[in-house]
Amino acid sequence: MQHMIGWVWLWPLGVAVLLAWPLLRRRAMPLLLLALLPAWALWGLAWGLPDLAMGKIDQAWSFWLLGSQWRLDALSHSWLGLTLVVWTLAALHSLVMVSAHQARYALFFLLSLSGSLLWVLAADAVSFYLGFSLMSLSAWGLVIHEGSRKAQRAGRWYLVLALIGELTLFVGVVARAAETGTTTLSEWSSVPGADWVLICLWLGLAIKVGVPLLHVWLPLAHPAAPVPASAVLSGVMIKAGVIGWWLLLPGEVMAQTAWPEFMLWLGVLTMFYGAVFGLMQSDPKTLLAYSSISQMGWLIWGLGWVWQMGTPEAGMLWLSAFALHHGLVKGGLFLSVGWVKQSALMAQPGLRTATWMGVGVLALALAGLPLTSGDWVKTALKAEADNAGAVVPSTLLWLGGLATALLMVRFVAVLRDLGGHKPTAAGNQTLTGMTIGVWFSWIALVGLVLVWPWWQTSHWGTGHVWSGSVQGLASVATALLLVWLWRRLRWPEWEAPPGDVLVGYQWLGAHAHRVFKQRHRSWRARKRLAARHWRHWQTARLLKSHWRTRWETRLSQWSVVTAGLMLVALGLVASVWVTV
Amino acid sequence: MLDAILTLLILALAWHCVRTTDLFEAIVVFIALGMLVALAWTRLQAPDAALAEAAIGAGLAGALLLASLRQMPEMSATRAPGAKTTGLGWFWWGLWGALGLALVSGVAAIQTTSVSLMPQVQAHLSDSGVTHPVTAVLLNFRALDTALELAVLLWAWMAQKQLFVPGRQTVYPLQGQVLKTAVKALLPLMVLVAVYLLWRGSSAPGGAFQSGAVLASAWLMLWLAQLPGLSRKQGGMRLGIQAGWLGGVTVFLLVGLLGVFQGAGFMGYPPDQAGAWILLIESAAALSIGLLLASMVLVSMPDFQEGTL
Amino acid sequence: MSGLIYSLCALGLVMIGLYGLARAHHGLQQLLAINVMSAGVFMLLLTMAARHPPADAVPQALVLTGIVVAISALALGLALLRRLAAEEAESHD
Amino acid sequence: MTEWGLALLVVWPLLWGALTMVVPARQVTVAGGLAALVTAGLGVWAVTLSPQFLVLGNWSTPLGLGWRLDGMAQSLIGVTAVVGGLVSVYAWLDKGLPPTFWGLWLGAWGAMNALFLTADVFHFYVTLELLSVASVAMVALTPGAGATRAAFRYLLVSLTGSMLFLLGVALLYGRYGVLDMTLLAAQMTPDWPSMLAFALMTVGLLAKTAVFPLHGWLPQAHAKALTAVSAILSALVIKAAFYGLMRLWLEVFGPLATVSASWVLGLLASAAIFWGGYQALKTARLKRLVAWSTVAQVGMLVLALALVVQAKAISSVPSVHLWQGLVWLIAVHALAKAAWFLAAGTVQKRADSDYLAQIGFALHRSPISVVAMALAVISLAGLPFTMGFLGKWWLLSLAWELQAWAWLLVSLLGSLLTMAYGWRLLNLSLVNRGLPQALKPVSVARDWVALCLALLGVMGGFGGHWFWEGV
Repeated sequence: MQHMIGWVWLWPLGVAVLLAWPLLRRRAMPLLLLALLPAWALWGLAWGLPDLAMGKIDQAWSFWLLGSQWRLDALSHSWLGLTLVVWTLAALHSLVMVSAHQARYALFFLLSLSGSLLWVLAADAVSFYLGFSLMSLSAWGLVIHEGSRKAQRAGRWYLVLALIGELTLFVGVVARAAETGTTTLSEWSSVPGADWVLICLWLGLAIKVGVPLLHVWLPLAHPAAPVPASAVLSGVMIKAGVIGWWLLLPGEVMAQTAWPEFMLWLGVLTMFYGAVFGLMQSDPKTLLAYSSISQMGWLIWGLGWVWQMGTPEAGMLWLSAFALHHGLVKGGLFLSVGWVKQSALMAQPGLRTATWMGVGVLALALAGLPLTSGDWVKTALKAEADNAGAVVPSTLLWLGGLATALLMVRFVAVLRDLGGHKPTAAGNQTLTGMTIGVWFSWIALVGLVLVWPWWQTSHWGTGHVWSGSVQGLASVATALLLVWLWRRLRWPEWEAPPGDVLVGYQWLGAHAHRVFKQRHRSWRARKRLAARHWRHWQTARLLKSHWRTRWETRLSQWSVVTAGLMLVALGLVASVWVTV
Repeated sequence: MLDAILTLLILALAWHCVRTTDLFEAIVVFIALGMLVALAWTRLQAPDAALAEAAIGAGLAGALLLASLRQMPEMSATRAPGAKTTGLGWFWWGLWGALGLALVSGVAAIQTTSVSLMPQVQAHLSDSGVTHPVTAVLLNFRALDTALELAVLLWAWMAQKQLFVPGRQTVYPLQGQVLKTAVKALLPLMVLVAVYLLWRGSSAPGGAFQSGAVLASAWLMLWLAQLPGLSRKQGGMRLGIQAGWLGGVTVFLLVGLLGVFQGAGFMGYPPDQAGAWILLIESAAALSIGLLLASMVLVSMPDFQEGTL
Repeated sequence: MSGLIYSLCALGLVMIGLYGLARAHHGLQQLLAINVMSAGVFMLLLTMAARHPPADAVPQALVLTGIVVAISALALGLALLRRLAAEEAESHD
Repeated sequence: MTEWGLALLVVWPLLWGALTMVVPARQVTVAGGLAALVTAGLGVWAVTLSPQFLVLGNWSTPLGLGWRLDGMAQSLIGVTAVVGGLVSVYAWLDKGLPPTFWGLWLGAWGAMNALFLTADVFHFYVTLELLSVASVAMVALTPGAGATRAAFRYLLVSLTGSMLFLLGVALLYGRYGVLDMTLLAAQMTPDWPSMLAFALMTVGLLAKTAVFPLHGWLPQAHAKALTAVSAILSALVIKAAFYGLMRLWLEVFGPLATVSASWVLGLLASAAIFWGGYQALKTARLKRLVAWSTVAQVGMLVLALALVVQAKAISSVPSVHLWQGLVWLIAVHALAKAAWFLAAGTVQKRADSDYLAQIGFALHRSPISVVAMALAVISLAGLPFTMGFLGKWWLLSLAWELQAWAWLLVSLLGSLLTMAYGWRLLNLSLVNRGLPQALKPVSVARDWVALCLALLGVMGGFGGHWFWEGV
């Protein structure tokens, strides 16, 4: 039975191979749903018959790489659920929202899905790294899918940062494996590590999480991708960083270090950073991306106190509840942008109203309105954190919640400006049955967002969950009040470019380039002068070409080649002679 | 004293050969250098190597060089377009001097060492099928070296055939009645010399290489004398030539495989049959070397036309 | 003594060959330089053989092999040069 | 039986290669192709044998030529068989290849097999020469003065390298009186003549491996050659010289290969990685890009060798998996580079242009080749799912154990550069594909061969335990 775990992520790869068949390449989108079947089967099995599937480790592929193993336990089951819901919705929405280059989209989608399922189930570091990088790098194909200039720029920044993260993470993983002598993750959690190893691991994952200053790819990539892909990027992928921190860093011995405190403050900072710059955006998807950064702040903060606790596993379940909440809501919100843009849908009064109601529910849930999942998880997290003796004042957390609420108000406003509020000329086109069906799946997600905390609380039997409702209500109310004041006072709107500090980076880069070019120019001028005055300057002729070619030409000259031969030979003799 | 003078002469010629700006002069000096080097090698008790160097390293190489030079008239000027006199800086000369000094001290250090494989060679000479140690090493103890060296020759020829450029000039007045007669008279004599060298190789300096070099000059003379006559119509001749090219390597390697069959190991012979097999291989090798070297020189002739070989 | 003289001569040839390779004006001369170098290497092998009588047959056999390899390479190099000359002449026409 | 097989491993390709000279031009492809496939089969078979030492002609070692089939030789023979076999299939499909190719290629293959087997330094020289002659001639198969000039330069460098190598052999013989590698290794003492021999032979092989600053011939020769030839040269021929370096540094000159000597290698390797990577990043032409990438990847191999030498010299580091790791990297590069060159050649043929600015549309229309290139790039960069990943893992953990931070950083930056120049091609195929243009018809089967090679490089991940038992 446990060998099924491996097939969950291998199956999408097999489906991707089917794309080699031209017939399937033309009808690629249904394959995306096909790819999810084994994963659903495993999830359902583990839900229905926990004894059969839970807590099992699949080592059928131990011959592969450095000995792969995958496991299913309470934590990975919960993450698997989130992953499945968001990816399935994305697959469904791809049916109606992605029409160009379907085969290519499907390929990257499947690869990325496979990676996403792999890191969820990974029980060894190499599998986690594999899944993580497969997901990240394949998602590049989703980011650039639209092919616009904007998408290309986003893709470039995405790839640059993803690769840097990848390599840093790789170094960290190799070093940690050498440190602990194993790649089995369960053994990593209790072994303290050298600081720089932990920093490498942390940094590699921090890029994915979108920690301020490393987040610049995020507000570019999430809006640039097609709507279903943005839902996945924001709903699932960025959380890989958090679970990576949990799995790869030694959580059980963190309490003695400064890491938890650092994470607590970083979390709060991230909450505000995301919210402040999010408020200065005018594109709904960019705004949602900033909101994701802000929400990641909660997870960072949460991980901080989880590390502080004596029994981190219990806290981790609360964190995954928060991740589930955010993943579902944010996925739904990104998809809602797509539906609001569907002018045909918006032409049908009933559907239009329902869509806006859905948007409202999702936005309020994220803002933490009482009786929604947002309120439940935030209150519970705060309560747990107080129990554990977290250092961050709860006022700050309340302000963080307020910022989210403000962001959501702004989101709805921006979304309304998008043109969805009134039917356009194109609105006469008829809706296909498929579109309606997919729309219903989105409505179902909204329903799920409303329902799951109730089910979860009854399941967990927690008593104090709704006690913070007043706080949630207060934050939403304050937000509305602030917005109303803002409007009354008619202050001009501020805008920040997507990626905020990215502008700074680019300026620095351009400046450095300019400085370099100036120096380069003066160097060339001097050489030219030298060439004029020195008869034997051999390569004056070559100065016209680029220095790259020039140096290669020089290196290829026989005098240089023979000099190289002799120099290396003498260098070797000398180096041996010195030691022997 | 003679050695010192010879050495100085060799070094002076070598220096001139790489210094001169006239390619023709460089080649002539190079041929003379080859001859002097061969002379020096006889002083080092290496008559086999000296013979081979004189015949192949100086003679045939010289013919090849001179023939090729004629095909690059526009490049034979003192300076090829694009190339320039590279001034080698003090850094280069420093490296050169240091490496030279290092080498001299290294070689001086082993001048008196007395390690050698000769006792081993002599101990096994009676099992090798020949009595001349050099031939024993070449054809028996290190037979695969020699087989692959024939392969190098064959593959170099294969490459040349593919690089072949049809001659542009047709002024090479070698054909003539006098020449033909002379060749006819000389040819049997040269073949005789070649056979003698081959035969002698089993017991004294000589063997496939030297014999092959003589055969090469014989072939060359024959072909040069009747170049126009030697064309496609002589199908049997062509087949023979082709078989001759391949013969050396194929016979050698097949006999080598036969060794496995006979229990003497790959590239080995049963001691009692070794002499006969070696003679067979040497004959095929001499024929091959002769034909290949002659062909190489022939295609480099300016008036060589495709289809003759 | 004569052994030392000839080994110095051999090294001299090698170094002159290296110099020629660096300085040559023309591919043909570079080929010559390499052949000068190889003559030097062969001569060194022969001086190794002649250190003690009787002369060692193994290095002598190696030199014979080397000579054939060297002329093969020379022939290939010349063929390349001829082809180069022909192709350049064609492009000039 | 074993001796037959090993003898045939060398004799079979050489005999068939020679025979292609007399086979009529129309049948050469069939004869040569079949002979190549049999050679590949023999090579794969040789991997399954047990390690052994064989002296040709039943003589004993100092006198006779030793052949040694050990793990290192077997792996290289196997890699050559697999890559060579698939490239032969590609060559079979390539109708534009002159028939002479087959004779030259079989000769090169036989030479490589002999080179991997031999345990004799002089015989190593002879096989190296045979290989060089065949390789140079293969470069010159391309019509045009550019290729001829590249081939001539390749020949000169190759000959110079051989001569320096032979000079070292002469010194070794003068010092020890033997030519057999195992006997030399047993007697090796770090004295002056041995040091010189070590330096000269190393430099000779470095020139043939195209390690910076002796790399100048490679981008020309590999970029100008016909596609199948480029793949053979880049994937296999370079490795033969590198194999020599491995034998010298890890075996023959054991006591001389000190940590400080490995720094010299490491410095050269770093320069190669950065210079090659930078050139690949900037060049405007497709095959030039792949060829420059070879310069960089060769640097990576040499860096790995330097690390292994350090690990051997510092006895506190467990010396397991050392040569296995190197061989693994060789296999990674051979598979990936062959796949990349074949895919690039197909695309180049389709677009009828080598300029990156003009091949976007052809790339777009060759999805299989693009996938092959992508897989090759991620394998070379050491990203997951590939053999390259395990190789990089091994390299980094070795560097970590040795605390060689500088080399660790260099290899990481090398990976980053690899991704960067590989990404140029992917970017072209997905984003900047340019205007539609008429494409030349090229058989899709050729794309598939490249993909097969790339996929093998991915599947290699399954063999991880072969050298990874201890970690």
